[in-house]
Amino acid sequence: MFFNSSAHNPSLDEFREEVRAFCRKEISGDFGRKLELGQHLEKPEYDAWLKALAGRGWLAGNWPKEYGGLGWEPEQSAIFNDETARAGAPWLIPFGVTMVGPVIYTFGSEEQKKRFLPDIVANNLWWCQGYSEPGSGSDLASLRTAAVKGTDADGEHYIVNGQKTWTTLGHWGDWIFCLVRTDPDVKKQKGISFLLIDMKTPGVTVRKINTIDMGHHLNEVFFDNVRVPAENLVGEENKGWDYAKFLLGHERAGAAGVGKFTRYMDQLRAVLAITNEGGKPLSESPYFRRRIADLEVSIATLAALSEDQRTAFHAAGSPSLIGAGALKLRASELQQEILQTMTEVLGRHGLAYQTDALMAGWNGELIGPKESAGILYEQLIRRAATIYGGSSEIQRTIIAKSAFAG
Amino acid sequence: MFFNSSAHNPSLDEFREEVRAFCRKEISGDFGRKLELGQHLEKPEYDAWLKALAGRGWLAGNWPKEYGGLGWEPEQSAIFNDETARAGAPWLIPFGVTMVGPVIYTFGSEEQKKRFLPDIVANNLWWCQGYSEPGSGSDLASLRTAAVKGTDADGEHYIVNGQKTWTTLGHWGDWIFCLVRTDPDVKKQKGISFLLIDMKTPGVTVRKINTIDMGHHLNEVFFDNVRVPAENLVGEENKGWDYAKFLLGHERAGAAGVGKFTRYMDQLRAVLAITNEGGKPLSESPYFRRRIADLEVSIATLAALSEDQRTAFHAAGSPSLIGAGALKLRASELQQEILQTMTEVLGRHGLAYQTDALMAGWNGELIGPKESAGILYEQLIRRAATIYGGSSEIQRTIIAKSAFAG
Amino acid sequence: MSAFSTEERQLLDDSFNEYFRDNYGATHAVALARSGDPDGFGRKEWSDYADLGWLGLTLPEAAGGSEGGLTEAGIFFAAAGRYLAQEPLVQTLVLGAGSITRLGTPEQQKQLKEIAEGKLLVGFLHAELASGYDRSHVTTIAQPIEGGFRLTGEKAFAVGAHSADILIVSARIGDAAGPVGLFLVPADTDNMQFTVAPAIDGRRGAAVRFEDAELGKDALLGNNTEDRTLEIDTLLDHGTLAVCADALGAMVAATEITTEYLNTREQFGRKLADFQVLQHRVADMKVFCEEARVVIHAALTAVDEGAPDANLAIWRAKVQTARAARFIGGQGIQLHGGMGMTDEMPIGHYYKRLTMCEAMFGDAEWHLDRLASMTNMSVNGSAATGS
Amino acid sequence: MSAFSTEERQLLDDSFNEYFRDNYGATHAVALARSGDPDGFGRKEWSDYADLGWLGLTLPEAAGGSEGGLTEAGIFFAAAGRYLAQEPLVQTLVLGAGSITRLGTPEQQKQLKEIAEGKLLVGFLHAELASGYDRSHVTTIAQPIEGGFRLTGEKAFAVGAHSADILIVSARIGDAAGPVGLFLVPADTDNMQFTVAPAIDGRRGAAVRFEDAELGKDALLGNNTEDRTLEIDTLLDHGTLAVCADALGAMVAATEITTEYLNTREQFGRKLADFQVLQHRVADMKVFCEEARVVIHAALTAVDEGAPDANLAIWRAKVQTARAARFIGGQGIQLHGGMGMTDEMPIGHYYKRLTMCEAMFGDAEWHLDRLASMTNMSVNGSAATGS
Repeated sequence: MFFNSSAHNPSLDEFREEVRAFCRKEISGDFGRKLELGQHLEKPEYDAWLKALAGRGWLAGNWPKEYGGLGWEPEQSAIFNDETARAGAPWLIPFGVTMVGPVIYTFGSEEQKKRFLPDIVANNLWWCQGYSEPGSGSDLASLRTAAVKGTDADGEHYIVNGQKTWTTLGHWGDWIFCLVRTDPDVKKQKGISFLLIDMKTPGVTVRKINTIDMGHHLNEVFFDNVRVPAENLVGEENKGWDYAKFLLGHERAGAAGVGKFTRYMDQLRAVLAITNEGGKPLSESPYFRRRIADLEVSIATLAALSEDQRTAFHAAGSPSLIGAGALKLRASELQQEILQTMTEVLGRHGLAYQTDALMAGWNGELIGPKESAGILYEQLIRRAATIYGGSSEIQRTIIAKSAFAG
Repeated sequence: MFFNSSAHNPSLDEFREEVRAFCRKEISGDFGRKLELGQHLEKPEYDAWLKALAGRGWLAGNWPKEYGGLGWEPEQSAIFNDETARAGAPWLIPFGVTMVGPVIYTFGSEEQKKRFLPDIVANNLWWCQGYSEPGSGSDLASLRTAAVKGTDADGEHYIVNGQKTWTTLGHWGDWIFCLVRTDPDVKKQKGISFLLIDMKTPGVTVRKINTIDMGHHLNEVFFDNVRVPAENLVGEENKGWDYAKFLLGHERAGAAGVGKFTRYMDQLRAVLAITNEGGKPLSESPYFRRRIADLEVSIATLAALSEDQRTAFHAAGSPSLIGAGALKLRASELQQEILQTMTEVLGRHGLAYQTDALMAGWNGELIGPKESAGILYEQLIRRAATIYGGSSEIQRTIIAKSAFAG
Repeated sequence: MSAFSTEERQLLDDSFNEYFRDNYGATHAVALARSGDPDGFGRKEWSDYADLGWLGLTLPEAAGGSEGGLTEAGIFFAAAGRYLAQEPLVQTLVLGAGSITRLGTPEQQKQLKEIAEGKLLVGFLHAELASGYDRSHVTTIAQPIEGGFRLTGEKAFAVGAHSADILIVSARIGDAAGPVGLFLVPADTDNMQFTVAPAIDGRRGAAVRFEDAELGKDALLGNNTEDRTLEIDTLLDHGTLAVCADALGAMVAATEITTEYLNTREQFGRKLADFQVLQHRVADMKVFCEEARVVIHAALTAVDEGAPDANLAIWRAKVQTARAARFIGGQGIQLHGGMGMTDEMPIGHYYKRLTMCEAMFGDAEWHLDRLASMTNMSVNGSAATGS
Repeated sequence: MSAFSTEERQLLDDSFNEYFRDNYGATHAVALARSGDPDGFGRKEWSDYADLGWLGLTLPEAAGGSEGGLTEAGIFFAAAGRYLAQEPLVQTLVLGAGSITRLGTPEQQKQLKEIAEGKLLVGFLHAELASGYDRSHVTTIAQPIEGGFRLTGEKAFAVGAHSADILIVSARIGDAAGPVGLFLVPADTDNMQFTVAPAIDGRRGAAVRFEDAELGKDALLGNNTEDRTLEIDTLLDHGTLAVCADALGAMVAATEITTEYLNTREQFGRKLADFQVLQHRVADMKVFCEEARVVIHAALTAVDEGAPDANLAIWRAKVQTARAARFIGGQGIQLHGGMGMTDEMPIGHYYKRLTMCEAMFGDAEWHLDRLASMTNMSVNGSAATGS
């Protein structure tokens, strides 16, 4: 069928206002200024923000109530994501609350739920993701980090050896959830387990990866005979691939609020307004006027895709593969397109990239609009948007598979 | 190396003028009118034009002198192709003069040269191409039309059975050159021969294919126990694939004059000038102004590609594979793009498609600019530009192969 | 506004698709379009639509209609586009019935019942030779005369105008500076000259010249001389969205038949569907279909809920749909290879239908220009994502 | 005009590439750019260029140069771009030496010799904070005073300006309505304030503020007060084309290293190079390289032959090159996957170089606007294909 019925739910308008008010209050002062400039945040700043959310119960708002959530409907989650993004809030670090948390409350033991979930809801620990490995990017299931089961005086455990990579903000990590190979002799998807590892365990080493924006966000994590208690295995041994797929679906369901795009467009309009050409602001340029109209067509389309995906998820209980793929594809492409357009504007200022200006407290002389460094940083780092979380090529393959299956 | 030296050769300016004058004279009156409107030509009209060219020796101008040509340099060929296209001349039917002719004078017997070449130079016979088969499109070498050698009272011969398709203007054909399978038991490229077949031979049937423009240009050709004298085999048996590849290279060397694009742009400007929006000519529209500038960037690029390819061919004696592929790709894409732009203009007139107006002498009431039917016909039939002569997909595969080979 | 539930829409969609699947498709469409018959579409089908209640889908209850919104009509048009229905549905239902519903006097509204019953086909003639897509350029004049009006002017080619029983024609009342009115013009009025032709997709239409065509007093829709430029703009916006729905159906079908084709044909000893490049092309076609579907849905909802920026939603839908149509139409043929160029394969007919949809009532670039003219360039002026 | 034969160009190209291959590349480029040294480029390399005669490549014989055309310089810049050379070559040779050659008095021309000898680095400051790419917007004022000029104004960030020995600065003479002159400003002049920063690709530059900086009489290039707006436009056009050549080298390199990467990495048990979609992506990169090469070549030839529409050829080259750069830079990273995001892989540095090249002296869209403003819309007005 082509068109569902959907209706505007006015009862949620109040919630939207509440989130807005919260953002206005929390995103202000020095913190607000840093966010406006796109400066790098330090861990305490992330923590303060996440704690503030946790204080409202909003950090894990869409978790079931029994695990400390508020049991939000998808519409509420969407409003929350949309409004925080639009307000320029920091990234809602997903590793705990969106990723490992739902895996634990769905597949974990009672013991694990008690031990880990409250800390996630309250943002007491910093979680990291241990999925990708060198050589296992798009082909994740080929991962080779090995966990060998054994028993010693302290009980059952796994000895983990191997390497993870692209570990975002891993240098701040307390815990890491890993896909590890527990059976090398079966079909590659069948021998994978899902393990929770305390990063302070001896043998865990984190090494930074510098990225093209010249910042440090990513890391390699090395495991050298790391002893992990067997109780840290989530669910059944060798079922880790199923949990990983579950997590992926869960991630997708909440994906791609368009708030971020509204934020980008605000930034684009801002730099257009203060950039002149021939003495006149670029916001008067017919080319940029048409460009904005064009981008807004794409954003409206993305918003509709996102809404539709939410409706479909609601109705069917699982996201449509084609819809999810389309959303990931287009959101990442569009993000890059808007950032390219902003870069076109900044070209008028010579594309100076003052990475120092990304650090709080820097008070050197700025070249170009105050947002420049933040925008160029974003333009560089978001080249990864079409690579991570299933590259555009992988998305197209998934969509095609679904299309040919009929 | 990045840049060759190239120099403008003023001695060719005179030749250019000569071709222009010839076109002005020949492309006039009713004939000129038909061409201007893009009406379908009948066989006598093609023949008259080709005969006029043959009268100047220009039809086979780039053939070696010993076979009746003028031994043109590539620059002269380019000027000839460019100017005739720009003048809106009819298609220079290539099957005889560009395709089978060079194969015959390069690989054919003395007997064959004497028998066939003079008729090609003088345009006495209408040749057709028998390459593609149903099921052997991009994968041409998988062709299955069989030629079995035998001997009877009249001598050695082949008995041909099978079917060719996409035979352009085959309904006017006197002769057809075919790739046929003479050895089914070897690697597919190794068992193919190059055969010349008189289309009046019993057992040859031509059936029309209607295309999406609603015209009749293409045909299927069926061979039912057709007896072909063995003397009609060109070169050696089972070497046909080599000759086909030679022909392809030869075809490419002369490819893609940009005259046609100049002609298209003239048409585009013409329809823009006489189409109004809100009472003002569309030629004043900023969008179309920018669109034309954009298309001219692409045309200039194509012209430079074509020029470079000619220089490279001249220097190396063979066209560069990447350059040839790029030229085919871009020329076909650009052709479609310009035709889409013209269709955008004609959208203002409601896109009436009066196929009757493509017939000479029709004097019904026209809707929209007089060129409309011709342009829409062209827009439909040129969808094939990215399919025939090696589809865009095939071109990219060839280019990639060359790129990965280093 | 619309009282139709998701379930009711699903049922409607099922019955539309069932009917068209059983009664229509490329072969039937081509046979009708090329028949010697002056209509080039199916009278039998038209009467089926009436019998099934579909012609009254969006009409008032008083006219025997079911008071559906543009969304319900869109579901109908999408099914019609999917199976290449040739009848002038958008013209009669959205533009024709739409004008009468919005502007007609109670007396004029009585014609709606005839529309619902399938007895009245309506054409809509607004664009002129020098208007292009610009909707404010009207030079046809309706001169008030004793007992009515005298109409003079020339209207551009419009699909469906050749077979309409009445034409709704825009004209300036009095002189070149007069207000634009809409006139109900019976097709058999004297001093009208039709130039009938097929459009690129085979559907027929006509350009019409009026040379002192005399109309009665009751010909003026609404029976007053208010300027209707804004109403016409809204009607054409609704027509635009209806055409988007038609295109959506055609795109879904084109993608399906292309996928099937790739699943059945071989080249280089492998199924075409096994080539990664072709797989990804199909993925892009699918994504374009999805995007068109959701953005059209959003615009339909905006219209039916009476959202104040429904027009912008429609323009965006048209830009997105027209771009999708160009990609899918073109790639549909491309992926069929040589076979895609033949008249006998359905894909070419979808290509032409989509070419037509791209152009009707303003193409992507024209709509983008409209959007650009309305774009807020001031900071914090984002509009695309609503509240 | 140019007396260089194809063979001589080939030899030049070989020696440029040999030098840069042996002495440069991403690792060296990054080390220089991030060194504590205030230049951020190689003085040693600069003196090599001088020793090898390359700084005099396009200079008059009298200055010790070899009188090559922009084509020869383009071959040099392409090699420099291919190996990510960090030195301000285009600034010193095309804009700096170019201005002096075209406009300088015999006395001023003597500085060309120093340029050829590598003793003089030249910066070019024309764009201002409110000019954008518009080349006619100059608000910096050179007030004639006793014995010279007093310069006041602010020039936008320009690569190479931080380390130049002299800066060529545009300013209106007298007042805001005065003619635009070009001034030779020694970098150690008083009352100049430099804001030094790296550009996105790591090359350094500076924005410069002049607050009553006093210049001698001989500072005015050509020693007369003619308006130089058109000359500046031509110089920047030549700079634009030089940057296109730089981008071409970077695109060729980016395509090569991406191809190599795909040839060495595996995924799903197959070489990346075996995936058809990636093959075709590389094919598109290759085609873009070819297109850029030939269209830049055509523009260089037009400049060196003094063709009257050489400027249009340059603008077209920039549009095509900038689009190719965006595609190749973006896809270069994409095809490297996560590894493409790391600072250690060369591809990211090419991406940033190409981003810079896209923008310098006007991007694709700005140049397209320029072309559009010159477009002949009358029938038979085609211009793109020459005679």
